[in-house]
Amino acid sequence: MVARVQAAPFDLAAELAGFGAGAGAQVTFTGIVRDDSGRMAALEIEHYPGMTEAALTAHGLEAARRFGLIDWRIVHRHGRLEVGAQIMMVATAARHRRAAFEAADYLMDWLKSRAPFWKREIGHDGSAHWVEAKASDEAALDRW
Amino acid sequence: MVARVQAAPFDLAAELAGFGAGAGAQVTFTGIVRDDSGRMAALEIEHYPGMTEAALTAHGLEAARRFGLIDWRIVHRHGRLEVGAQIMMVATAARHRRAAFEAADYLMDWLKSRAPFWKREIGHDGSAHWVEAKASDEAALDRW
Amino acid sequence: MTVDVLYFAWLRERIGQPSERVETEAATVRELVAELAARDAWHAAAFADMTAVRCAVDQELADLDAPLAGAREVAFFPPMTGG
Amino acid sequence: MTVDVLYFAWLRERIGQPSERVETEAATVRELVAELAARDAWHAAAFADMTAVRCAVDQELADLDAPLAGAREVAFFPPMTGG
Repeated sequence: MVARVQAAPFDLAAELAGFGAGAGAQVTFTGIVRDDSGRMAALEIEHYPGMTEAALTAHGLEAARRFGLIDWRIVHRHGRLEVGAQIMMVATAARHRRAAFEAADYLMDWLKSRAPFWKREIGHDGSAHWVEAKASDEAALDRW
Repeated sequence: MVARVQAAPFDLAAELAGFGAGAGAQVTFTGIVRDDSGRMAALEIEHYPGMTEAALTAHGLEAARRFGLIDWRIVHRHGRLEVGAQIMMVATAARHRRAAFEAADYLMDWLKSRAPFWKREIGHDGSAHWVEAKASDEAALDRW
Repeated sequence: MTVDVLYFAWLRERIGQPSERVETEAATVRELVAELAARDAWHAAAFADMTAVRCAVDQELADLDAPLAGAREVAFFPPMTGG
Repeated sequence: MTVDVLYFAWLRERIGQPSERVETEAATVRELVAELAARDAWHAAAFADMTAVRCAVDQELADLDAPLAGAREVAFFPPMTGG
């Protein structure tokens, strides 16, 4: 039942130590900086200090109620992240696999379109442009 | 692109070292021995040596084609596993989160009803009984 | 009333500052936006297309018709792209 | 022809052995099951309810009407419960 925003990398194994005791199913999602264009050097992630952790915590708790989670964890990084670096992780633990999968999927859909983070792509040539929100990310949340 | 069946525990972090280079999304599922009745001491898992790894590999490859995975990994244990121990893991890596989630979910539905493993519950009192397949596990595969 | 107005991502860049303290009698977010947009060309540019702007009142997501009564902090930013 | 027949989980326990080598002219899995069930009470008990039995021919899942021609290994087991 932990949400954190940090500049430092996270260690998935350390995050899962002692996570979800009593659960039968654990699901993790890890997002990684991907270079689709071949021109990107890094992402820069801005967030809304004060709002971010509170919003992540409130939403984790809501997902826990909704899907009957035994445990959950959200870690999201900010600042400059090179291609190949971890951006964020979500972990969910439940008695059964369906709840663990659905809760992780739901938390990701929520994070993509409702959590106060903004990404900027930094090119090898020093260029920078803000990543636009995808209509598909907004629409994904309507599934729930 | 690895499927393994083993008696020894696995280390999720070690399994993910170097996993899925170039992916934007990684999903893991870990199954854990859960005691619902309060009377269970352990699970004993039997498998079909020879068939098991071949079937897991064939199915991992099929999921990779179907969901466009960059990488996947399946590790399933056999033998006696105490309550709280890991039973198995699936990891998937794809460019986008939807494919990684769906492939992991699909592989789990398949493992639950089509992979040649059988579980026996061992009680604290030494009793043993085979876990019956659930109609819901068979039905889950029909979603795909 | 006095409200701290925060800007993120390209709104921050367009307006040229991360936050400002404003005196306003605006009753809703929409009225506050109208006042801010009238300040100068940079504010006008930031708020030119409100379909591309999202808002939070006291750190809760809110829409343009949300009331401002009692609000201490209003934030404007583009659609979020986390995860 | 000669076929190795394998049993798993409670089929193995009921029949009392993990495998046996059989000589058979059965054309399908179903015919092989009929021959095996006629052997003794243990085999009969194992194959009493075929809705609870699954089968693999040469390590591929197969149904009761699958042909046996050329098969070297036939396995019988309850519905699988992995994962």
